[in-house]
Amino acid sequence: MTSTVQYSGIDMMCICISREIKDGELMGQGISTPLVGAAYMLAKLTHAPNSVISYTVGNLLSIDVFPLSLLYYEENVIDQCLRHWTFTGVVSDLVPFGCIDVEAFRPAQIDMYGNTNNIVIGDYAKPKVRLPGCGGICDATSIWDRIYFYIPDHNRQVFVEKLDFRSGLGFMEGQDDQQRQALGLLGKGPLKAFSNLGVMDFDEETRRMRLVSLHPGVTLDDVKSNTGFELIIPGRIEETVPPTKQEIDLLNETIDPYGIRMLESLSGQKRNRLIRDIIEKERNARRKAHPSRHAEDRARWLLSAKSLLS
Amino acid sequence: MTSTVQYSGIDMMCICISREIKDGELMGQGISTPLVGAAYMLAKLTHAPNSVISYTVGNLLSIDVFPLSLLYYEENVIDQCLRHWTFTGVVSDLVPFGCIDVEAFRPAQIDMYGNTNNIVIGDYAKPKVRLPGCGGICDATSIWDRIYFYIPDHNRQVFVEKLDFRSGLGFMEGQDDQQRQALGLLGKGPLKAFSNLGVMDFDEETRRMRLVSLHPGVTLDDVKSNTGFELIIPGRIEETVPPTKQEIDLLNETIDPYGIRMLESLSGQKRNRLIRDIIEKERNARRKAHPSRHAEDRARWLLSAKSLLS
Amino acid sequence: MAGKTMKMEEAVGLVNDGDMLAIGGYTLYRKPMAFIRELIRKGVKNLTALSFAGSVDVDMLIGSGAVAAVRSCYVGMEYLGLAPNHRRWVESGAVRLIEESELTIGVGLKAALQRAPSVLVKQLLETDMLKVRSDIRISTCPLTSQRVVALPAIKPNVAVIHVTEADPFGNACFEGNICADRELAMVSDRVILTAERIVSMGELKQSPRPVHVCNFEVDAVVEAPLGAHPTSAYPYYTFDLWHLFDYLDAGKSSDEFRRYLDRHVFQCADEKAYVKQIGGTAALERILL
Amino acid sequence: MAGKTMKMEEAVGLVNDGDMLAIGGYTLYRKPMAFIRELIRKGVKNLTALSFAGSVDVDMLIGSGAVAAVRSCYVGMEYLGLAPNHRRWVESGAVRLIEESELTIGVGLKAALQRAPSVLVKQLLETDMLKVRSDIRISTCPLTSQRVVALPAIKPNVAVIHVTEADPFGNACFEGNICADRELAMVSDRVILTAERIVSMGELKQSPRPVHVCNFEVDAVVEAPLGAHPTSAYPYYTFDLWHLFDYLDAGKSSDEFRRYLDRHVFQCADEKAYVKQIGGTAALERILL
Repeated sequence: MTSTVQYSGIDMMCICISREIKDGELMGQGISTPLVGAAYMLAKLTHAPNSVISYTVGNLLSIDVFPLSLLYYEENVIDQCLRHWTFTGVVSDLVPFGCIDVEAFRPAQIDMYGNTNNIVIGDYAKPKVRLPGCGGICDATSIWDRIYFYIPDHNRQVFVEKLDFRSGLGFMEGQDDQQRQALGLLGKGPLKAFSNLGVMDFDEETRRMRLVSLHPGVTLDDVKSNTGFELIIPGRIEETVPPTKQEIDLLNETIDPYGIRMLESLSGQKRNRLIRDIIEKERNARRKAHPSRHAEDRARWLLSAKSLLS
Repeated sequence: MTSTVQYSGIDMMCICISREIKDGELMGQGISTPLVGAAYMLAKLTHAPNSVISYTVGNLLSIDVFPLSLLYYEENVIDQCLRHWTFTGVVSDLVPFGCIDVEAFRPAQIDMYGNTNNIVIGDYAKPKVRLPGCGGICDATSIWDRIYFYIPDHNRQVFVEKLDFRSGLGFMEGQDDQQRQALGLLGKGPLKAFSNLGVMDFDEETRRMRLVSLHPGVTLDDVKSNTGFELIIPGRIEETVPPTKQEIDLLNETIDPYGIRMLESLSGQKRNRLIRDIIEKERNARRKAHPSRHAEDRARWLLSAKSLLS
Repeated sequence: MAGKTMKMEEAVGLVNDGDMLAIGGYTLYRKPMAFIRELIRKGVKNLTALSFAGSVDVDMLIGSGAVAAVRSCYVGMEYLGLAPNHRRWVESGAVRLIEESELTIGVGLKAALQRAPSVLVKQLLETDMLKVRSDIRISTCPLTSQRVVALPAIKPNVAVIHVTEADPFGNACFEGNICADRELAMVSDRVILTAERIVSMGELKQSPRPVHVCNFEVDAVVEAPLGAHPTSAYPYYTFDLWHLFDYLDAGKSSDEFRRYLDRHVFQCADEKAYVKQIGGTAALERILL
Repeated sequence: MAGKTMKMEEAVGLVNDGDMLAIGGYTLYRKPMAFIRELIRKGVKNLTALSFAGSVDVDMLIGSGAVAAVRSCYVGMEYLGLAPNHRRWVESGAVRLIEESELTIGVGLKAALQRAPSVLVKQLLETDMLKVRSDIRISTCPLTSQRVVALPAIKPNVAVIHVTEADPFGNACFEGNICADRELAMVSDRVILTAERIVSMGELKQSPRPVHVCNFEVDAVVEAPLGAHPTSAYPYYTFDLWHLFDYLDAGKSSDEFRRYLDRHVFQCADEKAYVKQIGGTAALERILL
């Protein structure tokens, strides 16, 4: 008897990231990256029970597993917090020192050397699209040794020949470790990129992006035709180890029953419909009794708010 | 009917410092300076009810009044804490910025320009006495605008012609504001020095120390003969406004019933006898029921400690 | 009450045209939105909006024409997508962006607290960030001769921070997303707190939440229940995604956004009217925690 | 237990001759004294003792001959007076003092965390501190040309921190005097925790005290009830002034201090024997909170 495991490209990426986390490590999660949060919890529930995560939301460290949520994420992370921090403390002490062992960033553009852009599409002075900004990507990529990327939609708009702006440091134009040191760089450069099509790393000599494995069902041509630069294709291409039933069950049942990680691959009306659907479900589930250490406090606040506002 | 107010030189200094604190200000307290803590609480109970203090012990901010204690000071300040901090945070964020409005330091040596020494007596390389160190005095004196000193024993060993080491910045050799700025200094230099004999400030022209007032009962000659450099003596010398009955009662009854502030003027066997006397009294007072939020916690710890150690 | 308490319309008087205005909170969390709405009513101009990470706060200020420059490392609506006014005004060149990273803001504020004019870091080397920030320079460490980047200290003129509880003197607590708010309160020339509740000092000290801002840092305390709407105020309410969808729809064009501002800001005399406009406290059941 | 728990004699193995050893706590508060006694038993040499503010911790290490240099801005016994061994060994030149201020340690550790080789400050100018620290230099701000002082980053080889509760994995809590311990745990190559109690991760999370150190920072966790004696461990016990008077008496001469070490360190096989030597748990009633 065999059981078929159903999974998406998002699941495959999430699982790839999860497998990179070693036990006892500290993972970082940036703004609005539920896939990374899910990857952490999956690692925690499988091979890395002592790992810790630094959540941007809440500015805190956590060691717990709780389902992803849109409406109640802030509440969940704060209520489950292991250790409080401030955002200034995280970005000036914790992040620079490289206490964070693993982080996976999502670039808007990436080139063959793993340099990335989250600033603008088009000319900086007159951009076609102004993106939100680089957050901490430029900080981390110049000094860390374990940088990963994930790209939910592997296409030529993301995998580009030339970046419109280099806000994240990869291997520049292919400089080696010695040249990096001479430039004063502390980090060793990025390790891997995971997309919905496959896994890429960087060739030790040229520092150019190299295909490592194709996800099950993806062809070499799918990757080549969707990459805007020449990818190094090794003689032997593996198939990415597919998700196990345990991994998928954990994602679907324990970690992300609402499918919030899927937002990483959607935009526009599709994304909005999914969000509206999820928040209605979450709200309805919440209407049932919700035990909370804040109950008294909230009652006092609500009374005051209502009296002041009506 | 008149009532005589009994007070010590320590009390007079404490009250002088207290009177400098304006309402709503933040005061800093360094290591082992109960007189400064008492001055804060006195200001709080009289003219500055909204002032705040940064205690080195506990690394925290406090707005409460509780009696000085030797054995239970740490517990008192932590249990009454308004806002927690870390010592690194205090010294790298709070102190440099000058959030702290008032601080009174106790120098081992001070010269006519208000430069101070808390490092060594004698030659630095081969000192006669190695002192504990400068703590934060050299940090604060170069950038703050409101520096006070207190000297419990006004004598020629403290008020010296030449410092053995300049660990706290005063007016150097009398440089004016413009010269200070040219040197890159941010602070304006110290304001006043309080001793058991009188109050001194610094002449606006020469920046040399100047007598302002003599404490009641002290003669000009007492001060002159106990100062190792030439003090500027103005034409008119005030008498320091003596302590009021309210101030002394607050110190003796509410703020420091055990007389811990007196330790600032004692050394050797006298100091040790007073300490031994106080801690026995404190311990006996504590034997009575002591309500605490830590009771359960402590019981658990004690059980564990006893079982592991016996 | 007394102390430093004042009405919202007085408190916005602490913000002047041309100020660097630091906005507390983080993306969709604990943003001082009631204050921002009042600032728009007042018609302040040429602000430099400093937001560690901005969303509807920065975006609404931009869309009202109050902002000359944005100083941030992220302005966006999290998983809801791009911030529409921010995008439109920056793309057209009408708003200048001072490109920051998490580090450049974090250590820039810390440097200002240390009263250091600059701070040396190893980050940002070989990125284009240096090309668009002429005030950041490559330099040499005076002790080790290492190649470093010198970042400027950041000192805002005025900061506005939304807190859960404040006492009338300016002591205030909140929990969870502390963001850069402790530093902003310390370092800014003027500091305004808007608070879900104003409580006595005694009640504040009994709060389960830590005190992060103290009276000596604060110039004004304004009572503003639901003052973070449509962003969140843990542990009382979460962000109002339903309202944010409407906001994003309105943001699609300048005309449409003007109508949003008319409806939610200009035609509301105050926050009581704003809450009535969005359906009253009853309609907010969906965001209560 | 398992995890990273080990016995005291194993944990001191993480300290090597010549290390820069950072000692947590502050003057008479939460000093890892049990660890220091075991370090003396082991006979480690040539340490650079980094203590934000030191007292009996640094003094005892010096008096045992383990220390080549002290890196601190204060070593003293608070209102009990000077630290006797520190005074004697520094005055004779047998121990070198690396003169620090609160700021130079605080921002030096922060700079190491930021991986910056140095940090520019406005403090210390025109003081003699610059004359006795050749590794601190006057420099020029690369952005403003202001006169500044460049301080070196500080990165200890090993840190030892006494906590109230730790779980076997290295998560730990304490309260009040946080000192520099959060930074020391992050920045040091090796980190040892000694703990009043080792508890489960679940119990730790329920603790009323905040977690300040996390497992990924920690190499060893050692159970050490009363391990801060004669310094304090809030909220369990205060410092033992009665014992400290004896210590200071013994510190008056090298011979006398040798006898103190014999009695309290060398002749005690372990901490159980030490506690017995000082009168057993019953005699400690005077310090219990």
